[in-house]
Amino acid sequence: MTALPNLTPAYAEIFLAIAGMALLMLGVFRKKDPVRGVTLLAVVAFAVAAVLALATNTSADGFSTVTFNGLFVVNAFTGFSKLLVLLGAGLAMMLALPWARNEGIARYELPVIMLFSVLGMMMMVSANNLMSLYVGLELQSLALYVLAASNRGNLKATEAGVKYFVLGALASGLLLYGSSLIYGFAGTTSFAGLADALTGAQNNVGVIVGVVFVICGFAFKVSAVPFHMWTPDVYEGAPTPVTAFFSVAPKIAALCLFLRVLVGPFEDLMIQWRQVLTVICVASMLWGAVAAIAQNNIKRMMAYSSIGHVGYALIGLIAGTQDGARGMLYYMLIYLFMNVGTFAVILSMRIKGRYVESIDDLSGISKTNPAIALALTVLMFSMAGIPPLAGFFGKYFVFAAAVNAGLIPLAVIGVLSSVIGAYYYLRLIKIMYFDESAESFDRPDASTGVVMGVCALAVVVFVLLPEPLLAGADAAAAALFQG
Amino acid sequence: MLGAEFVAMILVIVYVGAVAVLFLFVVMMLDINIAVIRQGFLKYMWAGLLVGGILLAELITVFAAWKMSDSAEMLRAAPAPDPNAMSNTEAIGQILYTDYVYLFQASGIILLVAMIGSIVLTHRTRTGVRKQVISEQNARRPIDTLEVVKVESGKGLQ
Amino acid sequence: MAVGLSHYLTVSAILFTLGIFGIFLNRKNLIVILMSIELMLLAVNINFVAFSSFLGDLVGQIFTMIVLTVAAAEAAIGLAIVVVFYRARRSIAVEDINELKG
Amino acid sequence: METAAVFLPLVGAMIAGFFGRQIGDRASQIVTCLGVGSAAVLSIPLFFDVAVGGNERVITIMNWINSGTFETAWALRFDTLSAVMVMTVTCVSSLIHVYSIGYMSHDDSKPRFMAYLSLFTFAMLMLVTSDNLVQLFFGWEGVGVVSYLLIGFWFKKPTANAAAIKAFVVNRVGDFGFLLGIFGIYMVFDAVTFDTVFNAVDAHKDDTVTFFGIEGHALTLICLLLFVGAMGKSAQLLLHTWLPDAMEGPTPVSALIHAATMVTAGVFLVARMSPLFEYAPSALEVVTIVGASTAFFAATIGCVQTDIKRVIAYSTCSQLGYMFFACGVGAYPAAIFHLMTHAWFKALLFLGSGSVIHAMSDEQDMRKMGGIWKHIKVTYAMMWIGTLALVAVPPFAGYYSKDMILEAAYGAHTSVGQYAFIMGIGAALLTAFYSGRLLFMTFHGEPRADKETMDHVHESPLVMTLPLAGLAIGAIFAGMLGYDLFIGDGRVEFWRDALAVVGEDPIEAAHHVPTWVVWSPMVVTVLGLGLSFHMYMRRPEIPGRLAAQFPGVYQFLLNKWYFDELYDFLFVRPAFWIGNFLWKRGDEGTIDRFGPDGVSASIIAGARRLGAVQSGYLYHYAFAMIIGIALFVSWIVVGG
Repeated sequence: MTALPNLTPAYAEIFLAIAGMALLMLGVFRKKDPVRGVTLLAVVAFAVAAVLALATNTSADGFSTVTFNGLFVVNAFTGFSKLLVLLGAGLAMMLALPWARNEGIARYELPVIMLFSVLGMMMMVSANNLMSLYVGLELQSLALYVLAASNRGNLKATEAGVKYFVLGALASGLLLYGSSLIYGFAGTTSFAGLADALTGAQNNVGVIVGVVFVICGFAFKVSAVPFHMWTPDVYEGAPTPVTAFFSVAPKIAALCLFLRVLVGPFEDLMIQWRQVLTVICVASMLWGAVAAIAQNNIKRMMAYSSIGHVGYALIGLIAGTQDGARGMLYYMLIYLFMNVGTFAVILSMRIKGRYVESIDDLSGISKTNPAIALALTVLMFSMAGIPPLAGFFGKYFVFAAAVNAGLIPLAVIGVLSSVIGAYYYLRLIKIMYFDESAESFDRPDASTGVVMGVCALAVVVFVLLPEPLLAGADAAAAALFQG
Repeated sequence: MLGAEFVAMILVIVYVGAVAVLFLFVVMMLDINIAVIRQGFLKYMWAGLLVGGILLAELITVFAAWKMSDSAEMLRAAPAPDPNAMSNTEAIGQILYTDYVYLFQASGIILLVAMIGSIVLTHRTRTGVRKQVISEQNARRPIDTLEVVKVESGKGLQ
Repeated sequence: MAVGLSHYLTVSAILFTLGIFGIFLNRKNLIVILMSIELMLLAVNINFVAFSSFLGDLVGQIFTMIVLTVAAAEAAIGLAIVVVFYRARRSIAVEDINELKG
Repeated sequence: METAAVFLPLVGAMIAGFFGRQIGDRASQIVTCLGVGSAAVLSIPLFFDVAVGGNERVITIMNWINSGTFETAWALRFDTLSAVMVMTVTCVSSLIHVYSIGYMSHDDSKPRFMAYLSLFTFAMLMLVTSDNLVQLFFGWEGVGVVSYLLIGFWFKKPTANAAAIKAFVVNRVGDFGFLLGIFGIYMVFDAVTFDTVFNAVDAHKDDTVTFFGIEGHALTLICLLLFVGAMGKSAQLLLHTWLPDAMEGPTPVSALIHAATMVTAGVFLVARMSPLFEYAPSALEVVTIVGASTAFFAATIGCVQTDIKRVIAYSTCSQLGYMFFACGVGAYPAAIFHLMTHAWFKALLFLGSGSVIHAMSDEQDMRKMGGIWKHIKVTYAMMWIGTLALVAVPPFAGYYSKDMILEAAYGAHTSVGQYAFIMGIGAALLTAFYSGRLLFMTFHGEPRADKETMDHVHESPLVMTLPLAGLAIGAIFAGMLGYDLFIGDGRVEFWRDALAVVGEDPIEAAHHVPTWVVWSPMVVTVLGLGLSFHMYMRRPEIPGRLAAQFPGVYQFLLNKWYFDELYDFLFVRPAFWIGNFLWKRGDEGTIDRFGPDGVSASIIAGARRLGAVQSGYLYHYAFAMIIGIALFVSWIVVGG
């Protein structure tokens, strides 16, 4: 008779799983308009899970707690990552509240699926074994495929679903193949064991090929060049609240996991993965900056923008130092607010009840909707990395980490591409303020307005109190490097 | 040969029993004209074959001299027991529900999500379908549906 | 000739590459792509079982079963998405999936 | 008091910006003027206390980022350099605020304009008082953003739009260098606070860095990067194209941003970082060469412009060049002195030209002006004062500072110093020429405007002329009063540690140059003014009348004109030609094509091409992924 595993570290995940099933039941048995209620309760569930995740990560001593036969780990790093994921998911879910209006996607199952995908992300972040990593990744991916296609009557949405599914399956195939090679080399799938086995594996081409496959699988999940091709199409096709969700939660989770895997079990192969990642990172920054310029659909533009941002975040990862890890976490936190805020603006682009997505629709809204224009201005300036807004700090810390790690060319290319990138962010501002005003937008929903305001404000006031947030990221990075 | 009989059986059962049937179902439902499928296949094929071929060649080169880590032996998490003492199925059963219960449960959730997802995507509520609502049936009382009318002879109902 | 680890790995590599070919060389039918994905996962399973056997470790087989489960779930979701796409587009030719671009 | 001097403009900007609609136009104007005005009043005792009294201080407002080795605080640093800057900025800015009330009286969005102006002033103050590089970068970007908003203030004009974006993008190119420079400093010194960095300079003076495989001297690299930032903001050669275009903004904006304050930020940066630059002699040589070339180059272009504001804009470019080469030869005090005097007279010139434009019903083309001096005598007088200060006629402000710069360049006794001196003298000649041309074309001669416009020519209201008078006082006396403190005998006591000079003091050397060097700027100035007088006052009217009455004398005059023609051929034509060439070919043809505009155009083209890769076909996407992985695997297998 085996004793029950220690469940305490996994309380947040267990709670979320049970909450998901309970909400499903609630949706089934509640007759009148369950969508809004289920969505709101899902936000509450995220909040509770965040509290649980923070309470159970035993960050005080900085050591990790492992349970489920070594499959699952919590520490300050996983706690911080989960907080980011839950924050992003919660804000995106708030944006999804009014989606009942957009008929065709008003279904209570969708918040539940979103909730399960968040569960998958949390499992991913806490994975301590290639198997639990795979399981978490697949749970989140499968849920995301469904979400992408959730506006099922719409050709674009279903096409987005098909593309995301096929390419995602290909990517997880690559990842899995890589995992099998690594397992075949090391004889184990646990991260601790891998760290042991990979010491002195620099000359074994087989296992390095496996690692490259795994990296490519991850690069797909974070949508880095050249594994990014799905991103613009899926962002455009998927319903906007779902796109908002896509652009933050899965990306943050995948980046955090990426970081954990590379500086944890694969640390000894740093020379090898650095080469590969540098190419990916540079390509992402430049591609994201340049390709966004030609876009006219704002969701597509945001897709390229997010590709670029991933490139910047990867700089922190490539640095491979505690500074770099902190910079990356920090970048993700800021990116989260900027992105969700921008999507709140996109969701407010509604003319006579119809959602519009063209950048030209923003013409002259500084006259007709000054509040929205102001919020978007702040967000865009921040995305362009102009101080004193938050976006500047994100870039600053990753670039500084790169320079400190001796990766000066990377920082140079980063700054250069952020100069290019500034062009299209500013184009939006120019269109809003300097072009003739077109039709004005409808009044945004209360929840959308709140999210927009909170995010824009966060981006602005960030400059005043970076300390506590930085301390959190610092502790997380420290935990990561303590093992 | 590899001594993994349980996995072998499961693979056959799952692929024949579930996946193949699923595919058949969909192929039937979608009513696809197989004849046109083979057209226009050759465009870009050479470039594709070249890249794929290079990848394959590299993989095979790497595999030809596969070396395991020196510590692999020591790092095994669940060494396989002697086949004479315990069958493969039994050995897997012993660890799947204990050491790896987390993965087992997680797979359960994945299947749940897959189920909900498929239903959300493909289920259509049809209009005009009569459903049996038991609570409504139970709640029916004679007074709601029956009216006893005294019909005087020769007058008929109005 | 004794069947060694390399042989299993080669077979699996061939299957894996075939799966990849199926995804990007196929122009006509989405279902073929789904089957290719299954093929890739199958190749991975062969890898795992082979390694598991040669290492004398059961974890590989556990992994195989997890992959199997996930593959079934993935097939279900994939087919569901193909169905909704078919309903919207009235076609499942891969060449017809080009509404979103640029 | 120090905090108030910096933050009052912000308060004014916020009130006018957020509540402008509620409190109305008049109240917003009063609030912002009060905010900046009281800051100006506070800045004067502050200047005496800090600079003259020697009470340097750093006021920490709050701890800001404190993580790892990275420590910064929000702090205001008051030493002589920043005290000078604060005083100049707030005084000029407050006068411009008042002027704007009159100038913008016909505009619809006055609160917005006033709020921008005040916000800009705040950002500039933040820049000059910052205690560390990050905070400085904040102010730096802050002025960039506000200038973007202000240039595009009349957003209905497409040219204003284009100019705003051009200004911003070109500035971003400069910022790119600046940011890298900050990273470099952080890498070498592990700190971004000025004191820490400056104290550690000695220890790091021989550090090297490897950059793209080339090993170089760390401080030189850092200084060059910082200078790229300074070039962008101060519109130096190659990155200057935005400045003339920026004249699309309202005139007070041109005066405040593109003459008195923002564009001087680059000079300020070089002066502020002088302890670093002093250890990077080759970077200083670059600064000198770029500055001197810009001074001459912009002056030649100034000779052929017809838009009154563009003439002054190129003149600004040219004067900034002077400041830079002064820095380059180590004469930082002279550079800052010129910066200060220049702020007064250039703002005066801009506002004066604004008054002219106002009087001429928004006409900016000098060819359509002329003969209006009788109608707007006050403006005319003000323009004369500004011009005399600009062309360095004693005792006006420019004389003291510009001559010192030229002498310092000569006194440096280096080949780049000689180059700078020659360029500077040439530029002084041209400056006198185009300044005279501007005055004569605008105010004298036959009226070339249509009758309706001429009938409307009127002197500006008091609210506009009073600030002009204020600036004129500065333009007359700033040089005289400041001479001793800034570059005279009191300079060591005055600057103390704010500016660093290693080795021989170039100012000292400048005091001992030969007499002909001292006199040569004076000579070329008179020459230039005389030439312009001859060409624009005498030539247009005299020939026609005399030719009709006395045909014999006509020949004689014609002969005299031979002389003129020779002049024309020797000086004016080449100058025109060079000017035209540089303007048309150099400026628009080459720099715009291969510089910022060309880059942005090719990036847009590239963006389209990348869009084509995104074909929409699933198999292309999958293929891209496979190519990616095949590439990486090949790299590992073959290379590893």
